[in-house]
Order: sequence, then structure tokens, then C-alpha cells
Amino acid sequence: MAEKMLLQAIHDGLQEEMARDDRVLVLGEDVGRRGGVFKVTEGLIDEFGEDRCMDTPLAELGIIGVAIGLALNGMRPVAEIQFADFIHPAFDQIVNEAARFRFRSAGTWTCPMVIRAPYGGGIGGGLYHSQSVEAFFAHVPGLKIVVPGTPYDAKGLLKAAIRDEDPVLYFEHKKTYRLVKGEVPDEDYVVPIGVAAVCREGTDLVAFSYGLMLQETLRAAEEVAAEQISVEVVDLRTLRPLDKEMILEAVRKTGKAMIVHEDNKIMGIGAEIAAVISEEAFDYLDGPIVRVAPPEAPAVPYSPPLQEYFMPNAAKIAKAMRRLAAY
Amino acid sequence: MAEKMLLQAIHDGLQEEMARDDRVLVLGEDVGRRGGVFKVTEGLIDEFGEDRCMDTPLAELGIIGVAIGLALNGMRPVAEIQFADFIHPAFDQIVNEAARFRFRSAGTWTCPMVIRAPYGGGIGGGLYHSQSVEAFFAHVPGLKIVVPGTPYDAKGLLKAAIRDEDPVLYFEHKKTYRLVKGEVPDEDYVVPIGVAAVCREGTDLVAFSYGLMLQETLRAAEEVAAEQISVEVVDLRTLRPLDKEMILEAVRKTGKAMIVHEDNKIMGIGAEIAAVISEEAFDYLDGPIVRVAPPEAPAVPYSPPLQEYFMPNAAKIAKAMRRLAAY
Amino acid sequence: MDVPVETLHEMFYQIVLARTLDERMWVLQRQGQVAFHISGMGQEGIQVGAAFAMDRERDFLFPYYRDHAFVLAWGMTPRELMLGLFARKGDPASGGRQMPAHYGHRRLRIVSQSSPVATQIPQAVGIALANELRGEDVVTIVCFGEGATSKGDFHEGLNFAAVHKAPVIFLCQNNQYAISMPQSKQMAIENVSDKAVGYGMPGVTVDGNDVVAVYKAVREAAERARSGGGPTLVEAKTYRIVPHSSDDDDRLYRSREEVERWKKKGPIIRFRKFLYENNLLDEESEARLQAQAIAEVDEATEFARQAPFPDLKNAIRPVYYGD
Amino acid sequence: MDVPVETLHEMFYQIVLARTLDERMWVLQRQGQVAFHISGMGQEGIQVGAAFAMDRERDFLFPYYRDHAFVLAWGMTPRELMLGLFARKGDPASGGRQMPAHYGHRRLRIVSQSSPVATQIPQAVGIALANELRGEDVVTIVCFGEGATSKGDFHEGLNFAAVHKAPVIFLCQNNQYAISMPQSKQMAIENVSDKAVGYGMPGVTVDGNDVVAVYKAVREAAERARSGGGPTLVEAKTYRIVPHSSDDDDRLYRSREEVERWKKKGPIIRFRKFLYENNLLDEESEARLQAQAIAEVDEATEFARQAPFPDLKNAIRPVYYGD
Ligand SMILES: Cc1ncc(C[n+]2csc(CCOP(=O)(O)OP(=O)(O)O)c2C)c(N)n1
Ligand SMILES: Cc1ncc(C[n+]2csc(CCOP(=O)(O)OP(=O)(O)O)c2C)c(N)n1
Ligand SMILES: [Mg+2]
Ligand SMILES: [Mg+2]
Repeated sequence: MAEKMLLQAIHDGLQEEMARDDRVLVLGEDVGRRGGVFKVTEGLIDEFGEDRCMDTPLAELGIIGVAIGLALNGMRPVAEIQFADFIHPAFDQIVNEAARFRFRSAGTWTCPMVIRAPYGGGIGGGLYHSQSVEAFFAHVPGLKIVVPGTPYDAKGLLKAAIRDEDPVLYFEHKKTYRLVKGEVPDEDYVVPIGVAAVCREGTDLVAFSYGLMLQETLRAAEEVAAEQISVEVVDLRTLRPLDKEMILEAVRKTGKAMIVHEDNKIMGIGAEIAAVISEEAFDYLDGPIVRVAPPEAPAVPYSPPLQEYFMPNAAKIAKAMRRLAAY
Repeated sequence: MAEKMLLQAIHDGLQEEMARDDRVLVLGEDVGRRGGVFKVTEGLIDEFGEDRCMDTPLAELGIIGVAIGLALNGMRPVAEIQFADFIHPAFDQIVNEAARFRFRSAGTWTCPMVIRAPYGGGIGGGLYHSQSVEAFFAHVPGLKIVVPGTPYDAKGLLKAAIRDEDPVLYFEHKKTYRLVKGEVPDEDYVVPIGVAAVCREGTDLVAFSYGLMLQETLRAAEEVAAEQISVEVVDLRTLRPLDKEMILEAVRKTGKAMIVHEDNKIMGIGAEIAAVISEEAFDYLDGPIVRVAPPEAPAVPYSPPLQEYFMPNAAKIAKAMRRLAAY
Repeated sequence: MDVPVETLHEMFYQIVLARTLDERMWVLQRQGQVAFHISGMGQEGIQVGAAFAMDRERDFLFPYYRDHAFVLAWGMTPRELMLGLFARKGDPASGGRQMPAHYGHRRLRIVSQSSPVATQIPQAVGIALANELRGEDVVTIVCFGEGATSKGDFHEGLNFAAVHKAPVIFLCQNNQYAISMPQSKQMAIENVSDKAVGYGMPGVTVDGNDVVAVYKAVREAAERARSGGGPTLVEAKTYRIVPHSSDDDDRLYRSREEVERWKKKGPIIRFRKFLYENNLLDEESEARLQAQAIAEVDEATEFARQAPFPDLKNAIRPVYYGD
Repeated sequence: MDVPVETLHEMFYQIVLARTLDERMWVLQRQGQVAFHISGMGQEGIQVGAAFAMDRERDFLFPYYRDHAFVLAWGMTPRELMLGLFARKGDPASGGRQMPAHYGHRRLRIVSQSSPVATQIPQAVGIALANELRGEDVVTIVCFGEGATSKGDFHEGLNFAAVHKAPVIFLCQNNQYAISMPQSKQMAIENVSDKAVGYGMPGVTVDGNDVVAVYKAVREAAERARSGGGPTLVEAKTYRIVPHSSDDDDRLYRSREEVERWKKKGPIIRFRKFLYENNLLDEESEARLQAQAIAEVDEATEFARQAPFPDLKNAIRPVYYGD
């Protein structure tokens, strides 16, 4: 066991999977000599060569389309989208193609592939280097979506994603790359897709979150604990398929639920969680289901005070926790 | 007043707006001589010429990108996407570009444009000619989304969309084109964007729907009325911005809510409506919020029995109504 | 490059068979026995010529919806195609989930195809790259119409293939129309093959109604790919002699004269003439082939008509592994 | 086509001003006064040459993030650019919402730009078409790097423009790198202008370090567009003499020798030599220009540094009309 940054955990997960299975390869813009703009793929080109650490033209549709072909024909591609904000040109290839091969071909053609994309704000990226895009894909049968919140999960979920037989979107929050550190085992392990984690036990209400917001939610829970408000915090980790059992169990236990995310509120992941709870745990609810999310503007603005104003944070979350606890 | 098919109402709305305002033009694949594959643009090329009824190359990204440019420079383009299933290549241009011009330019550059797309299943279109895509866009600040359910609304909402200062997605259900008929006034009128409509009054529960499913929901309400279950039916008409006031009012009145749509359940419009209700009308709820939607498979299969099995219909909806009423 | 006589005969039979099957499908659709048909008529010359130029035991085929004759020549049976048309149990492409003509056959390396135009192009590049990475002697051929060349998928796919020297053949079946849009509204150039210039790969235009010419052009491209020479764009020019699909009415956008003129230049008429002129076909053997094709198609039609519908679970599964 | 002496002088000053401003921005970033800078250094020759070839009173400019010198020459002020860099109130592009170098200026017809590469290309075609439809004598010029040519947006935009004869100039500023990717990994051809062949429009390659050559090439393209001749693809070759942005370390992927070699061929050195050789510039006037540029940049820096931050409502509005 060693303490690692989240970034390092992803790097190591890639490296180990490539060493373990020579069907695994990474492709994307600047992943080679440059090691990716965040250095996640650093050194892979030296160890595995240009063929398995493949620099591509500036063409997200093409990257995903080619990755699909590689997957159809026996490889295990891990495609990198340089920023999640630039995944949209590949939307058709992901949603209409990768997600549907198994179904449309009666299971004869399949797409085991991973798409990695750094997402999220708070890092001075402005409208187009800060986006949260997970909600778009969470609507799509055939896809899986994971968002690691800790280095341990980052490595374990990446390995699970690479070994999965279906297309998996793996979103990594840029601000957590160096901010979030934690113990990572040396031996091989996976974190199963589809399983949430209770990060903090509590009795008054449960807050569901993921990614960077998990950190803020934990800080908020700590803050209100001093005021005798006991908050359970659940890291969703997988956004599709949601861990419905754990979600419902936490609600049955606490009676009050809150969802915190950095993505826009309307039609964000919080909507689905609220819907599941209100449909399947209605009798256990002692209060409204609360969503904490940024205002309905298109992504994070650049200027520091604007960014600060836009992003949810521990203080804003704590305020919502107090209100819900008092309901 | 004359009785018209929904298809005809859209055609007339286009024709009248083009005659009224010479900034209005339509563009898309086969919209010229062919009149569009569904004949919605029939005759427009004769009346307005090739410049204002513009056949384009087979390139959805390009169509929307060009339409954005036209809108930025003083025109009022109405871009047709031949089937909603093919809107995904333009996802980036719609979500990252059209939706954000106003915000990113401090209001100096704007995109008043309409994107029309026939959507929906039940017409033997299989996976790729049957999709419901509204949920993806309902997540995006800067966009508006309308789905007419009647010929009256089809024309009135189209006019409102064309006269709107922001990008509007206008989804027309293919099966309603000829199936749904109704009175359409001869004089000019608009149906305001953002306003839902109560189509049937009721007291036991409220069902929210739109598009083709509105018809099935009304039939189901009729069916259960015979069993003394009084269902209020609301046609959402606009999916972004949702008419929150009307939604909450109907829930406060009936105490029980159901959402019916043809799109996949997880992260569909129903999720947002359930979330809004459970957040803002919690105290009025007498039962779980129920969502009626197809199974979690990627779009409608082709073979007739499979299609039948997949699609929600009056019988399935009535069953859910009975269950909720009895709760 | 000489084409063996045996190959010429086989090719002729495949063309006749495909046309016979296609005509029957139109009839079934017009009779209301099936809901939809999209036809490859007029393009059989391209497809059969190309199929025979490939190594059908090893190579990958990524077809498009007109590749009726292509998939037949590649090894699919009339029964399989008819099961697809009727969307019955046993349809190897999709188990009745997809519309007819959305081909796919795992064992034959015919990749499952969707409806959105051109999406298969970058995917085919990935398939080819996988073989290349593993050092296998396998080539991928991917088909599409001239309309598809307008899409970003075409562009990003071809550029990627050229940069990474993928062993792939891009076969554009230029039938001069994309539904109602004539080529002139699709692009401001005469030859699709000129698009190869911008990618730095060879581009050739060939008369798509000349089976042998197509065979030779594709053969050459395949040899280039096999020997590490990378991708080729092959444009085969022909004409769509039927409406876009059974839902289309092509009288709205083109004259009957134009259609009739092109029908006369069709691949069957032309190939037949070539064979007769070279004494490779006579009336008796032709009649025998025709009869055989009709018998095959009759049998396939009956088989599919009587096949059961797919199980209902096909409507919702498999979406994920293990479903 | 002869370039008036006055124009040459103005161009030289604009280049000097842009370089001075750009250098200052690097300094401010390295000092931690601003968070981010993305530079146009080395590309000023292309941008100023092109700007002067257009009608800046009427035409539309759709810039990209290196078009620092372009927007200055087009009429934006150093103050405005500095406000963008500091993301302060009064930034005319975005009111502090966007990252620096995401230009835009409604009054000057400089269209608001986003970060996703190449999206502006089809949009520029639409802008040009609007003028064409209204019969106005207005041309649109749109800029991008050679990396952007790999995207579907480039392809669909250029094809659309050629088919519809839109009065638009596609100016590719080929600086040989897309972040770390050399041109050879981006495309399998030497000249981006060869891509014009596939669209059926003229394509020209010009030395982007030669201001006058760029001026002439763009002028010719603009005249073609104005006279109904449709679009042109102009490739101006140069080299990115700095890292991709202040976040990049270009030593990871290219040698110092390569960079130094290209620095010597830069547009300022070259233009200066040309002016001296033709007795159009002497040391005294050059010194005056330099001093003037520094003064302008000093003033702009101070102005922006002291400007207030944007109002907080800018974080959430305007999203819709009426907000
Ligand atoms: C992305 C997308 N847009 C539109 C369509 C509708 N559509 C189906 S076929 C077709 C024309 C295709 O023309 P071409 O590529 O020339 O092939 P052809 O049908 O002529 O063989 C169109 C527009 C589609 N299937 N996919
Ligand atoms: C769609 C998209 N993908 C990736 C990026 C990240 N990115 C920003 S600039 C750049 C390189 C662009 O290269 P080029 O077009 O040659 O322009 P240059 O920066 O060299 O001037 C990349 C990959 C982006 N902004 N947009
Ligand atoms: Mg065609
Ligand atoms: Mg470059």
C-alpha cells in the first residue's frame, strides 16, 4: 500500500492493464510523447510503443469510431477524450453505435471499450474546459458510467471498466487529480461497476454525490455534525447502472435524501435518483428530496469570482443540509 | 377553422411564417423537390425558391452549423433533421454552440433558430427510425424544447418557435402526423412556449404526457373513468422550460402523479418531473410518483410483435393508473 | 490481371441471384406481405465484382443497406436475407430487431450495420487497424454511397486510415442520388475519388456497371493493403434505377427518361453481353441459371414466410453482457 | 497587385503591437498576475496580412484563439484584449465568462468563439450564406489551425460552402503542430491546400511568414468571393515558436534546435528586412513604433489590472432572451 494521487492511480491502472493484456491499448490526442495534457498516459509510449499508445488526429468522432472498430475486432481500446467538453462530436458514435452493437446484432457483435474523459470545473477552465457531461450518457441503455472519487476507486474502477464486456465511460474530475490522495494497494484488485459506497454513516439524512462534489459533501457533513446533524454520505461511483438497492436502503434508514452534483440540476443525475426514491421508497420519506447543483447556466464561467459563485461547495451544501434536517 | 392533420398544420405554419417574414428559411436533406421524406415542406420550394427552401448535403453537423451561422447573421433558419435519430452528429453544434452563444458572448451574439425533427416509434422504423431524443436536450440551459400533441398546438408552437429569440428544438411525432386531426384556426396565432395544457380534468391522479403518448394516456384515462377513477391529463407541450406551476398545481389538486413517455425511463423527462414534484410538492403527495415508459432497451425494435411489446400503450397505462389510484 | 472463367461464371450467377431476390422482395412489399424494402438494383455489378476480389475466408466486410448482392456473394444465403426481410426468428443480422437490409453476420465477418449514414466508415478503420496491430493478413472493405461522403465520419475515417496506414478499402457506390439529392447538390466535384487527394491515399474511379473493372480495381486495392500500402478509395459509378426505398416516389425529383436511359446501361445487360461475346454463356446455360435462381428464391421466400416471429425477449435483450 | 506603402507601414505597426502585447501577456502569466495565456506568436504575419486584405468595415471575421494580431488589426484595442486576459468587467468578448483569447466583438463583426476546435467553420459558412442570400457584398473569413482540418466540422463546412458557393475564405494557419502532434500525425499530405481538391474549390498555399504574400493571397480569395466565385481554402504555413499555451511544456515533444531554426524565419524579422531593404523603414522610425507599442500595452495593462471583476450575475445570465 502506498499513498497516491488520483491521477497516479489512473496511470498505474492503465499501465498494469496494458502489461497484463496485450489487447489493451490507449488512443487519443497527445497521449504519446506528451503523455496526455494531464500526464495520465505518461511513459506508456516508452513501455508499450506507438501502436499501443496511439496518437491520433484531432478528431473525436474518429477516435471513438476507430475505437469501436478495434473493440469489434478483438482489442480492448481505452480512448481518451482530452476534455469531456469535447466528447460531443462523438455523441453519435457512442450513443447510436457503441451502445447498440450488442442489442442490434442479437449479441453477436460487441464493443468492450473504455472512454476516459477528464471533466468538471473549479480549475479556471471556463465554459469549455469544465463541463460535466455524465447526464447525457446516463440516459442510454447499453452504456455504463463510472466516476471515481478516490484513488482506490480510480484504479479499481478503471480495471473493472477495461475488463468489462460493454462500453464504459470513465469520467475523472480534473480537480481531484492532484487534490485527492489515498491508499492504493499494490496487488491487483477491481472495484465492481454498479456498486455505491457509504463513505460516512449517518441517521438524519443521506446525501448522494460523486466526483469532486463528494469531497465538498463530506466537508459539509463534517460541518453540520458539530450541530448534531448526522448525515450519511454515499459515493455513487457508478452512475449507470445506479446502485438502486443501496440508494433505497439509505433512504429507508434516514428518511430524508439529498443529491449533490456539479452538473446542471435540470435533468442531471439528481433527477433520476429523486425519481427512483419517490417511486420506490415513498413510504419512508419524511421530507422533500433536495437537489444541490449549480444555477441553470451553461457551464462554469472563467473569471474567478464568477466561477466561485457558480460552483457548489461545502458551505452551500451545509446550508441545504440544515434546512432539510429541520424539515 | 378547418380540421387538419398534424402534418398539415406544421406545413401551414412553415408556409405562413415564410410568407410573413423573409428572414425565415428552411434547410435540410430532401426538403426541396421531394418536399421532405414526410412531405412537411411540400411546395415550399415552388413558392419561395431554392434559396429559402434549401436542399443540403447529407451532413447534419453541417446543417446545424450553417443554420447557426445564418441565425447569427440575421436570418431565421428552420433546419430539418430528417429523423430525430440522426440529430446526434449535430449534438456538439447544438449543445456546445447554439445553446451557448448568448451566454458566452454576454448577449451580443444570439441564435434564433428552430430545429425540426420527426421522432418516435410505432411506425415500423426499428432502432434508428423511432428514437425519442428529447431528454438529451432537456438538460441543456440555453435550449427550448417543444413537442406538439395536436394540430392546433403544432402550428401555434411552430410559429412561437420561429419567432423566438433563442434556439428551439421542435420534435414532431411521426405517428401523430396523419393520426391526430383537429381544428386549426385560419388566422394567425401562437401557442406560447413554456405553457402546459390540461387536456382532461380529474381528481384522483394526474398523468403528464406529450406527443403520441398523450393520445394513449387520454385513452387510458377514458378507460379507467368507467371504473370511477378520475384522471387529470396534462399535455406538457414544452419540455424545457417545464411549466412548473401547472405541474405543481395539478399535483396539489390530485395528490398523485404519473408521467408517461415513450422515451426510456432512466433519465427521461419523467425523472425531472418526479424530482420537481418530490422537491416542491412533497407535502401534497399521497402516493409514489409513477413513471410509465418502455423497457430499458436501446430504442424500438422492428419486428411487429417486438415493437408492440416495447411501446407503452393505453392498456399498459391504464394498468398503472389503477394501481396508483388504489394506493 | 486476368479473371478466371470459373470466377466469371460464379459472378454472373451471383448477380442473377441477387437481382431475382431483389425483385421478389419488391413484389412481397407491394403485395403487403412485408412492410419495407430497400433495394440494391443496379449496384449488383459493383458488389459482386468487389466481393470476388476480396478474400472471403478471412477479410472483413462492412456493408451498407444496398449490399444485398455483396452479402450474398460473401456467403449469406437467400434464406437469411428473407428472414431479415420478414423480420423473423433466425435472422442472423439482428434477430428481427433491425429494419431489413441492416446486414450483419458474425461468422462471415460481416459487421453489424446501423441506419445512420457513414458511421461504419471510422469503425471499419478500427477493424482494419486491429488486424494490422496483430500482424494478420486481413483486409477490411467498407461500403457507402456518394451521399455518405459528405459526413464527418467519412472525413475523419479516411484521414485516420491514411495517417495510420490501415489495410482498408473504402468502396463508394456512387449511384448519383442520395434519396432525392443529385450528386451536384451533394458535392461540387465530378469524381468522388478526387477526395482521396486530401487524405494522401490513392483514389480511383471505375465504371460500376462493369463487373470486371470493379473486380480489378478492388483487387488492386486489396493487394496494396495486404502489402502494407494502406488504404484506397475506390469509387464505382452507377445509377440507382429504383426509388430510394419502398417508401419513396422518385418521380417527384427525376424524369422517367433519365431512369430508362440508365437502366439500359445496367450491370446485368452489360455483363451478359460480355459473356455472350466471349462465348462464355449461351441461352441454355443462362436459362438454367435463371431457373436455379428462381428456385432458390422461391424456397427462401417460403421458408421465411413460415418462420416464427422472434421471441418477445428480443425486444429488450441483450443490452449488456450476461443478459 | 501592389501593396500601398501606407498599408505596409500600418501592417508593420500592427505586427509590432501584437507581438509586444503577446510578450507582455506571457510575462503577466509567468508572474502569476493572470492564470492563463495562449499565444499567437509567430502567426502575426498571417493574421495582419489577411486582416488588411479584407474589408474591415463590412466583412465578418470568425477568429480562433491565436488570432490576437488579427483582431487587433481588425479594430479591437489592446485594452479590450487585456480585459479579456484579466477576465474583467468590460471584456467585450464574453464579460469574463470565457477563457482569454476567446474573441468576439459584435460591433466589429468578430464572431464569438468557443473552445471546441473547428466548430466555427460551418458556422462561418452560414454567416456568409446569409449575406449572399440578401445580396450583400460581404465576405466572411474564418481561421483555424491545421489540426482543425481533421475534424468533421471542417469537412462538412467546406463541402457545404462549395456546393452553395458561399462567399467565405477558409484560412488555415498551419503552424505544424496541434499541441504535441506534428503535422505528419495529423494528415498524410504535405499541403493542407490539397484538401480543397475534394471540395471543388481553389486551394492555395502561401508562406505564412511573408506578410505581403498572405495579403495578396487573401485579397485574391476575397475578390473571388465578392464576384460570385465562391469559397477558397488558403493555407498559410508557419511555425508555432512558443508552447501550445501557458499550460504546455513543448520540450516534451520537440527539440530546441527545431524551434530556434524556425524563430529565425519569423514574420517580424522577415518583414522588417523587407522594409529596410526597400527603404521603407529606418532605425529611428522603428524605435518610435516600438515605443508607441510599449506605451499602448503599458496603458492597456494598467487599465485592465485596475478594472473591476464582472458582476456576479454574469455567472448565470443571460441564458435566454430577456434574462
Ligand atoms: C445521418 C443520416 N442522415 C440521414 C439519413 C436518411 N437517409 C437514409 S439513406 C440517405 C441517402 C444516402 O445516400 P447515399 O449515401 O448516396 O446512398 P444511396 O442511398 O444512394 O445508396 C439518407 C439521407 C440517414 N440514414 N442517416
Ligand atoms: C474538439 C476539440 N478537441 C480537442 C481540443 C483540445 N485542443 C485545443 S487546441 C488543440 C490543438 C489545435 O491544433 P491546431 O488546429 O493545429 O491549432 P494550433 O493550436 O496549432 O494553432 C487541441 C487538441 C479542443 N479544443 N477541441
Ligand atoms: Mg447515392
Ligand atoms: Mg497547429
